[in-house]
Amino acid sequence: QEMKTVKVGTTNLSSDIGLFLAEKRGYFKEEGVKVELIPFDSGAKMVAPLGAGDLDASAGAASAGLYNAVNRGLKLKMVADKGTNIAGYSYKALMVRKDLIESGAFKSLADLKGKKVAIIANGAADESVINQALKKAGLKDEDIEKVFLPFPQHLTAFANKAIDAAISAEPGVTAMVRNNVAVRFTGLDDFYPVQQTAMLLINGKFAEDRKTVTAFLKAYLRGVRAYAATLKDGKIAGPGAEDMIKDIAEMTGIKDMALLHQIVPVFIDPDGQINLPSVETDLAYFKSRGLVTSDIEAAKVVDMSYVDALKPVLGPFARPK
Amino acid sequence: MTVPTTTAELPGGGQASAPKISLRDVTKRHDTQLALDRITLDIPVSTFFVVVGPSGCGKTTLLRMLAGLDAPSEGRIDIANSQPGHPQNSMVFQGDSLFPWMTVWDNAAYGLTMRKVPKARIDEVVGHYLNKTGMYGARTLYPHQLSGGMRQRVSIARAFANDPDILLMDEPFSALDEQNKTLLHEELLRIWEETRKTVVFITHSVDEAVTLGDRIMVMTAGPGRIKTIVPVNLPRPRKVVELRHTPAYGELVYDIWAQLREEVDRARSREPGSKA
Amino acid sequence: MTVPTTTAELPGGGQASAPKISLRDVTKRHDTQLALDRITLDIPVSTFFVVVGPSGCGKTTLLRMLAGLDAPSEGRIDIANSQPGHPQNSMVFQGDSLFPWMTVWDNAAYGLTMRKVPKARIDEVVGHYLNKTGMYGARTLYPHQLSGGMRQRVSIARAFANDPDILLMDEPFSALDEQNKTLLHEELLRIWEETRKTVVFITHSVDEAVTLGDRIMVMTAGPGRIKTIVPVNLPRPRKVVELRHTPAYGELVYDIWAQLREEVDRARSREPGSKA
Amino acid sequence: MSAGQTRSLWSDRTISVLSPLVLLGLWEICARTGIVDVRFFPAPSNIIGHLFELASSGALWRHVGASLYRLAAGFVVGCVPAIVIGLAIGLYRPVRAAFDPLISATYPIPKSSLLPLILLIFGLGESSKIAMVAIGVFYPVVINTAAGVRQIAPIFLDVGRNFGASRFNMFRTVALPGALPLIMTGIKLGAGMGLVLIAIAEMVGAKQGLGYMIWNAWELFDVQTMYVGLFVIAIIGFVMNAGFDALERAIVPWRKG
Amino acid sequence: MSAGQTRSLWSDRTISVLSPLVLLGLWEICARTGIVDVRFFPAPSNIIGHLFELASSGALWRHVGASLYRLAAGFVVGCVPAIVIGLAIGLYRPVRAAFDPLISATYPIPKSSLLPLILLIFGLGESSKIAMVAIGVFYPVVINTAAGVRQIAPIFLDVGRNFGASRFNMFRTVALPGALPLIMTGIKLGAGMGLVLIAIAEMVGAKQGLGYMIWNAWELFDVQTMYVGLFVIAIIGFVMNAGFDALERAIVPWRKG
Ligand SMILES: Nc1ncnc2c1ncn2[C@@H]1O[C@H](COP(=O)(O)OP(=O)(O)OP(=O)(O)O)[C@@H](O)[C@H]1O
Ligand SMILES: Nc1ncnc2c1ncn2[C@@H]1O[C@H](COP(=O)(O)OP(=O)(O)OP(=O)(O)O)[C@@H](O)[C@H]1O
Ligand SMILES: [Mg+2]
Ligand SMILES: [Mg+2]
Repeated sequence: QEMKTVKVGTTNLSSDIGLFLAEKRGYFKEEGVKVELIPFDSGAKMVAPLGAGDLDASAGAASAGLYNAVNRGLKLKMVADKGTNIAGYSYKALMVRKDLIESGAFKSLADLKGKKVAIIANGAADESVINQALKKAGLKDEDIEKVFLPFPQHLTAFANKAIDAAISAEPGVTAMVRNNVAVRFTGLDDFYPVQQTAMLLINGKFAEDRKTVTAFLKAYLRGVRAYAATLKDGKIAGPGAEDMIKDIAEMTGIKDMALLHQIVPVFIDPDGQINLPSVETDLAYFKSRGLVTSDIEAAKVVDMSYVDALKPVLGPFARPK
Repeated sequence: MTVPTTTAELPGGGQASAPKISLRDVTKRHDTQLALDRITLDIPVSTFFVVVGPSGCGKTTLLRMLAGLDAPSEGRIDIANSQPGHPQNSMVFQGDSLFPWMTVWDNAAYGLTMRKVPKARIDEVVGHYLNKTGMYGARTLYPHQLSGGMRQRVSIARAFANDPDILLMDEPFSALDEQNKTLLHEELLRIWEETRKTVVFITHSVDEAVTLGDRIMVMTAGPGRIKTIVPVNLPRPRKVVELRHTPAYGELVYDIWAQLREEVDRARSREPGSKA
Repeated sequence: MTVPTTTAELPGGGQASAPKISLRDVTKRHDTQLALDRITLDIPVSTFFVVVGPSGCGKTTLLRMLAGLDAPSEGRIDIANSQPGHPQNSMVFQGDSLFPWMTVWDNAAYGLTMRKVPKARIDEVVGHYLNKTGMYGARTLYPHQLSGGMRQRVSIARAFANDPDILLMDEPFSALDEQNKTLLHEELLRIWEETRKTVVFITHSVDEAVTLGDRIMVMTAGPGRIKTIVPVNLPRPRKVVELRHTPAYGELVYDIWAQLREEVDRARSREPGSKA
Repeated sequence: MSAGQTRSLWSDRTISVLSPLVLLGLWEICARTGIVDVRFFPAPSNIIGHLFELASSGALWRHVGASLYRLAAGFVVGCVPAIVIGLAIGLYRPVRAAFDPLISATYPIPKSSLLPLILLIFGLGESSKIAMVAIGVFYPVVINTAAGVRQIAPIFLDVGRNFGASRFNMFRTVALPGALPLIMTGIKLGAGMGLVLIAIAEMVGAKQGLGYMIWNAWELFDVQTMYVGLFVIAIIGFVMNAGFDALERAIVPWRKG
Repeated sequence: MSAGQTRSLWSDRTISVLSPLVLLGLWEICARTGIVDVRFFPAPSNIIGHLFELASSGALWRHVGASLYRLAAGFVVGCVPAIVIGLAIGLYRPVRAAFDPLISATYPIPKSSLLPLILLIFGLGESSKIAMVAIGVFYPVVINTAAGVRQIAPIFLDVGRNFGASRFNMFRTVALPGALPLIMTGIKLGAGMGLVLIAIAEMVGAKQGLGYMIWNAWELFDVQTMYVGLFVIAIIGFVMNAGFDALERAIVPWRKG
């Protein structure tokens, strides 16, 4: 049987570990698919090549742009989890500038009022995230000043006192703490219990090739499970942790092993299940802001039939003792 | 004699054959300023035609139109077809016109190279003229390494080497010492007598005009018009040095000199805002 | 007379006063090529010093060193301090040297403007010399709108207007018609006689040299050396036109002409690779 | 030739207007016939329609205004030292020796990578954006100015020296006007570069400006708005260029043609 | 002056080497004394140490090799048409009228925003990166070439015409050599621009290259590695410039000085 080449866009962030392991440990090969991982610097740049079919699949996020792309006729589907913030595994966090904490000026979420808060981009899911935080504190979007900044810029912006708070992600969170510019105030779970951050997307044409997609996802989930097995107590500390950390180091290019031991790892569902309520919460928020103007439904974009079909094949995830 | 003159009226002209160059009411304006005013003129084939006139009267303007580099604002210029194998015209430009990026040799060979003349032939012809102009020894130098007079000589060699049907020369010897000038006068006369090219030659030297020319056109100042065309009936072949001692020569020089003087004086007194 | 000559040996020279310009064993090489070979020379103050020599013999090279634009490769040049209020020297360059980005007026006023002369004075002086050169009417034009001779006249006006201690003129009248040339000869002589500037004047015209000069230096071809320095003992003030009819004038012209001829012939025969 | 020149000027204008129109027309045809994918390359008519919408809502003008202000400020900040340094490099060999290596080494450093450092130095506000534009304008202007001075015929420097031009007058009356046509070319290159960099700078910490608009449109996959942004930048570039051409004709009256 | 010139050339070299060293020395002092924040601006000695580490591990060479290959390919693809079109624009008014508006409108379009579209057209592989470099090289070269032709004294065009130069020879013997000094300036500008854009292009679909290295280092806040990348780009820019200068001296022997 001829091996099909599946082109997958990745950002080489830690949530891409499932793809990386499936490739490195030969799961793709075993499932009969040939995969080419193509790195990108941002999810937004992947949407067009994915929609045009230059990419078959990609790591992505449920941003307003994604819904708009679907709305413009790009046939895209979210087919598997690729990163969720849950209690203990919130690799994204609300960061607050260190001097604000030390001076006592920032004690609770309510102190967000009037602050400059960095968000990765307009229409990103993190907008909905900060909205949840504000809601919890009884505040509104208008009560803060949003500053749209890519993650790598958060550290410099804190150092520069250009921002007061930020929704940031690992490994930046740990880097900021180490550089004494900001404090990890809370994980997202504090105000947004389960937040679906990243998922695996596939192109509509590729989706029709159910056989290959299934094989691809099977290998992917095997990779995810290998990763999930090493998670323990909010750290990569389970069995095989040291090998896993080496793999993550290789994938991300982070050479600082101590940093990798410190960071809060991302959680990825071993069954690839996408948290639909979170996706719907975010979409509703985008619609309320007018960032998504069509009446598109989350269910139209999320397609879990592939991972569902794999459940019996893979069996229940058994966390190793 | 300030009326424009055509060939038919000229003594000693070649009325029988069709003119090589014919101008009819040629007028040239630069922007709005009139440089040449209704020039009507026939130059018969194989004529050594000299143009003199006060500085700024439009001589260069006229020559550029004959070369086809500028178009007249009004009127028409007809030039008879050239002999096969010869370019229609080559010009010795007033002032610096050597390509700074070519050596003396390449500059002198330019026209022949453009016409894809075989290399052996180019070597022969260019060698000959660089020799004649005394520039053979400097053939590998670039123009910025030459003196003003040396540059002018290369420019002359370039035009001679190109062997055109019509030679257009704009003050070609102005930067040369008298001796180099005399040598080149002789060479020019030799070429002319051998090949009977049509030559249009601009000069400020009345001596030069009379020594070389068949006809001398004196132009008026201001907007250039034809003041007069003087035929030179000195015998040929001419020996440049001996010629100067004949009385006919002296008379001609004086005549033209006087005509020119009149023009310059007129131009100076007409000068707008003159304080003189 | 091929031995370099110093002031002391010169008849009619100003041995008493210190020389205005003094050269001692001045040698100039361009790259490796020798252009001037051990020139030793004194030019007394208020001398009208003319330099003639075959094309490429190093006249311009010499003048540029006097102007301080190039340094000698060997030897030394001393120039006496200038009178207060006057620039040391101004040069009429060979070839185009007008700033294309300035009008005729601004070009002519350049030296005075640089010296921050009051505007009223500039207007007066520049107006005067543009008038004298016949360029007043064209004062608002840019150089590209001028003919070759017109550009040369502006360049002359620029140097005259600057009223320098030493006037350095490199073939200043080469592109002018005889009449304009005569007018400017007269103006130059008038300036010189009024102000007794030191003038160093390069020309190819032996007539011009004898008409204007106190002393005429004839240079050798090849690496330039002093061939001879001929004193011109014609009475002053000179009337340009009348002068030419005196027998002393004719003799001088013939003498210098012969010296030059010798040099050119020597240069031509020495030409490397000459095919002549 | 006056009549002829007018005619040829007129026909030049026609060509200048036609050539972009022809290209847009081709694109329109390709889009309508489905040769290009309108999801990614919408038809120009479509883009222009959207442009009018955005313009009438006023949103576009805010973005344009913000970008133009930054562009103008950065242009001045970058251009003036570039001309002064460029003239000095062209005139004086030691200056050239000192600055040439610095310029050739810092010029190719990717400005996008420098953005974080610029943010660190200049903060998130206007000054970082103005600094980015200034950097973009600086290099082409300084390099072209120096090249412009070096191609001035040496005789003009000789004339300046001979007629006693002071150092300052050497700059003002010789180097500057002699290099002016090339300085103008450098300025055109620099202004275009400034537009490119403003778009990068406005991707970070800005809420208005064309760069923000384009980047935001990409994030939201609002392809039409993105094209409107690109289109408006193209128009600004075109108008700027025409403006500089007109300026050049005005301040370089000595140039032929 | 031969001896004098050698001496002044020699002292020029000294200045050229000293000026960047002085700057680096100042930076070093600032870093050591804590005037600048070493978290963001590590001392040069530190960066160079890290450079040697990366170089000896071989990782650096891979990145440099990948970038240089793309740079070279893009340079050729962008430069050759730029020179041809630039010469035509400079020589022929209708060509100028047709191309000028297109160039002035497309030049300022931010290349970073175009990247997604370039990916659609050229795919995700090497060709999209080469295309980005080519675009970067194209504009400065075409604009400077056209300006270079237009500053050729009209008399040389007259000579070409008068001596029967064909259209092709007009390009080859007049426009090209006459504009060469400015074409070289355009090439230097273009090569630098190519380096800037390769860094942007390598952020997508690349696993190696200096752009990838720098961007990746920022993502991870690996400041030292980022500076090594910037430093290496600066060195490449410097060496390229010196190479072009040497080339220029070789192919422009008629130039004074
Ligand atoms: N490009 C131009 N634009 C405007 N006026 C010009 C231009 N070229 C020449 N002229 C004017 O045309 C007139 C004639 O110029 P032309 O060069 O033909 O004179 P000329 O007879 O050759 O003079 P010369 O003996 O000094 O070379 C002059 O008055 C000059 O000012
Ligand atoms: N920059 C240079 N590089 C090399 N050689 C040069 C340079 N300038 C002049 N020369 C050479 O020096 C010699 C003298 O040149 P110069 O210009 O002084 O001659 P000239 O006497 O003024 O001649 P002309 O009467 O033709 O103007 C010439 O042989 C010339 O080739
Ligand atoms: Mg003329
Ligand atoms: Mg000379």
